[in-house]
Amino acid sequence: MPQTVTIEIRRYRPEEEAEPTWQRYEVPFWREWMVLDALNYIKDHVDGTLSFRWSCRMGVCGSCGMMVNGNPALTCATYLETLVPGPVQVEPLRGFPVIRDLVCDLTDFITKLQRVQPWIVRETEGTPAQGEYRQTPDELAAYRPYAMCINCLLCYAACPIYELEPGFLGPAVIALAQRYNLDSRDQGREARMDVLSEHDGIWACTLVGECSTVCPKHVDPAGAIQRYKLDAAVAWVKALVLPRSGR
Amino acid sequence: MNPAYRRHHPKWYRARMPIFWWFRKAAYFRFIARELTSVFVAYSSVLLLVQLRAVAAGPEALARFTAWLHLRPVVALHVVVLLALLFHTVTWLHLAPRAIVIRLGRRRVPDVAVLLGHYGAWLAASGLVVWLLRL
Amino acid sequence: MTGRRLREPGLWLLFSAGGTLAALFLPVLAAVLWVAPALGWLAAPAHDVLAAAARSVAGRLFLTGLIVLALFHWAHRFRYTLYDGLQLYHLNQLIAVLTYGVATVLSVAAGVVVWR
Amino acid sequence: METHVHDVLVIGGGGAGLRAAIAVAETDPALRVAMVSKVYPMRSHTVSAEGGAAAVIKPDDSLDAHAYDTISGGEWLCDQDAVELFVREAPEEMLRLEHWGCPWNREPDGHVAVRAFGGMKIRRTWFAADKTGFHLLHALFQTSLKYASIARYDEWFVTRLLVGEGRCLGVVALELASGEMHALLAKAVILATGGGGRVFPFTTNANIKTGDGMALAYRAGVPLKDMEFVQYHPTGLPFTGILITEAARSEGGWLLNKDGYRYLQDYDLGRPEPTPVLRAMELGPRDRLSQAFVKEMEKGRTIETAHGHVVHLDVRHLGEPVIEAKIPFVRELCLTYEHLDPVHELIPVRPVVHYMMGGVHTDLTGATPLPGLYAAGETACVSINGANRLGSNSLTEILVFGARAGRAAAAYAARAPAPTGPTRAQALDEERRVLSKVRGDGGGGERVATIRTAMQRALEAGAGIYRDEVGLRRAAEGIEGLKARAQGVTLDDRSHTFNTEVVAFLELENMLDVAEAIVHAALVRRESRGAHQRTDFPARDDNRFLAHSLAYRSPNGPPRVDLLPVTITRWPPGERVYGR
Repeated sequence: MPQTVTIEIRRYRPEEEAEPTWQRYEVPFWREWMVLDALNYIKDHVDGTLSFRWSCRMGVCGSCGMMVNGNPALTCATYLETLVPGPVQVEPLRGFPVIRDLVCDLTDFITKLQRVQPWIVRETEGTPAQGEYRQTPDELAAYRPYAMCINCLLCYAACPIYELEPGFLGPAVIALAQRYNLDSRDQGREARMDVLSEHDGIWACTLVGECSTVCPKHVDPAGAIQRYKLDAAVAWVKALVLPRSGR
Repeated sequence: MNPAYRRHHPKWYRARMPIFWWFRKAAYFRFIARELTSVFVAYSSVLLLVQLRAVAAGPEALARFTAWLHLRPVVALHVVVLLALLFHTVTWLHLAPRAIVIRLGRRRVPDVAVLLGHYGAWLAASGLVVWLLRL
Repeated sequence: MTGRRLREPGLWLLFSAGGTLAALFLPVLAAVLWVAPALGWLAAPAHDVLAAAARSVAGRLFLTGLIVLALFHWAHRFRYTLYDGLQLYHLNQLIAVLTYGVATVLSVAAGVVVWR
Repeated sequence: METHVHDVLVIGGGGAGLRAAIAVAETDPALRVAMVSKVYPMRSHTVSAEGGAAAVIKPDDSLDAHAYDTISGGEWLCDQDAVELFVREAPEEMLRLEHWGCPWNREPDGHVAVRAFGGMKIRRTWFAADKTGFHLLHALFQTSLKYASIARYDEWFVTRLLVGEGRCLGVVALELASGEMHALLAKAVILATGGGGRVFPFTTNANIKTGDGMALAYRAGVPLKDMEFVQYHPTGLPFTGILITEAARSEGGWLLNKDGYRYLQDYDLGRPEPTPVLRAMELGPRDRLSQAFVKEMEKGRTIETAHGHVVHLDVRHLGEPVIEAKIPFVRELCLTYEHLDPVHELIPVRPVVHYMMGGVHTDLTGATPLPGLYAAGETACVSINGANRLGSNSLTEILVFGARAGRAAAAYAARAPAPTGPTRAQALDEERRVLSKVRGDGGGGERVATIRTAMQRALEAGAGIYRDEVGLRRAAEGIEGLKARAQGVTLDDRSHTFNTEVVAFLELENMLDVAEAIVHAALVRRESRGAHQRTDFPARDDNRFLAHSLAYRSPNGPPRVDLLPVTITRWPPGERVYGR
């Protein structure tokens, strides 16, 4: 086992430089360390100017997603040990504008998330006095996998289509829309269809499938999109055959 | 100093996607290869059409077509076509469980079962063709 | 957007149906019609067998479906490959007209050949 | 410097902040409410809560039973009027969250399921597998997106409260992306910034939990209440401090010492039974379990590892189906962070700083003594948690008191006059202070991390699970010295764009204030109660200390600590009995 490991970080300092550059750091190597521990070591002891986001360091807050050796990963859950002898390359998530160093701009995701109405839509809202909306364990299981999304955006960084077509809603947003579509308590499927069935919704996806491969929570956004395409196509045929029924 | 930078209005950086982005990662290359199998699918359709025309024109025309099939470069091409078609089939069948959710009563049929079902269908289709053509 | 919403699901259905038929039938057809006989592994199917199969109503329906849908499968996939793979966004309309156009023309040809 | 005007500001985007913002929006859609958070709301630490949220819903349960468990669990330091109100409003809040889409686990008939939890005599903990906080936060955040009146300032770090005319008039905040300081004016401000577990070296708490709201209030003259009560969770993973939820024990997990012996039976927590017994053994309260660990270590019956002493949590006998259905995240965390599978292996665990019972002093509506300033959630101390919080009460607390603070702030904002007064001068003053730090003026070459580490060591040494006068004095002196040294910090980072180093420095200042309040409140409380154990005063002393401590900041020197009697309604102080 090596004593130290080289970390190469894609730096971008907008006040000083127009293009990102690479910077090398030498850090101690410990078996217990995640990539994030190495970044924190640099920040605390070597170079306080390095900027990156992190918080829970237990793989659930979704802050610390970065490109590690070219692959999107949660740095708090990626062992340095798996990457030695290195050098280990760390870059900001692909596909997003870079604000500074490893920090990228997430505004686009938040805006798109709001567009698909990621909340329970009801014709009439229940009151607490009426008790809970009943939902069987099977009905829960139907949408629960899609509810596991932590918004870490690794799927966006893995998706070449998002990088090519920044208008694309993207994997996580569509998976979250499906999360509500498939929730037995929700009645907002129709309302979400307008946004989802645009070209920049599901149809831009060509099923590269990398979003599902990199998802740390096994959400399978690619599957969500495929399922929605099938549903939308079936609805389209129905509307063609029975033009008067519903929409 | 970055000339494009203005205080309080930082210049954010957007990397440009290279034209040959699909060389960046094995998975992206596999994706493009999968998409390009469609060219071989189209070629097969056209070739099938040509063969049907030969069949309709009579045994001599079909014999000429078959002779062409035996040319070395043509054989090589068709081996490649066959491999591409197989690649198409395998990738296509593996994508199927992603889109199709089958429920039996209250339980969701596991993806493996859906996948095996598709392989079964492939086997049956192939058997059917072989049987119909009396081979 | 309404136009897009009307087109996309239909094109996707053609693409999917074509992809499925191609996946199930094309490898075996390519093997027994073109590759195996040329390599001497199998005898080529006899003319009368092929002619009978191609002339039956079921055979004609199947062949039309397979060829037409496989062509639209190609058109759709190839369109997106050019569009995303080579980043030809400015040629979006042209690519769509060319790919689906070629598929349509060849489909008409297929109809003529199969049903003549 | 830009000024933004709103009616209500919510500082913090976690569970309490989101619930408060929604409450404001629902109370009066005309009110301009804005949420200011140093991270995107879905990154907030609520996301890490695992086990569940308590509320009476089942027919075998009663509000009084929930109240009694809470009050005895808090060793009679809870304000009983607050607890009564809390248990009464809890079910309604939980049902509302259900209507907002939280994916609660269900019974086969479609009703929500409940599980047992530590210190609770009846099963009443609602749960979404063992990611309850995650689901709760995302359900709240996504629901908040539907209210058009909620504006958000994501990744803005509040550095100061604006105070004038005897009331709170807004805040000053640093916009991280641009490095620009802004004044945000409002009639009412709600602090919902969570706790400050990061003042300790070994904690389940996320990096962002630096006691910001507590420090903001403290510096504005608002007292911090019961700060000496710091909860150690008995089961954290060694090295990382990652939480292994109490649900692992409520589903039947055992705590074993190095001999494989269920040692809790030696600490007046009942007899070991093969299946979990409520309010006994592994389902005892967190303070007692963490203290038992220390005693067990002193007897030499724990396991020594490279990362300190541990005991074992054994869930193997539950079997894979139960583990996958009820505590899948425990398995995921063990596999990722310990390279072990709890289905077949023992989980090494040790006590870890988890929660602060204390916080900004508020009344039942979330109002602080400073008019216009409200607080809710872990930042606040209402108080319902007393000397020891019961697991699964905190998620419910953020809903109940987040909503109450939101409604009260909305009502106050509706009648309060628009903010006027000395805000501009204060804001400019604060802008100068922060930006001069970025410029590197007057630094003495100290590094943030050096002082932070020293502070964490001082607190762990002096104010850990067991404390005494000597250790606390030493910690107090240490913190005082570090506060002086912190002024000598020089930043490496002189840029405006997303300067995380200046944020780390400002957080360090906040943590030092919180640490000071913890140590001085602990010095004043010369008794042992709940999570505050003084080896020099091992007994509870209801005559002198059936009272809250209130720490007031002094500009120079240690804080003044006053005592405020506890509100007792129906449950006179008694013995805490577990397992018998």
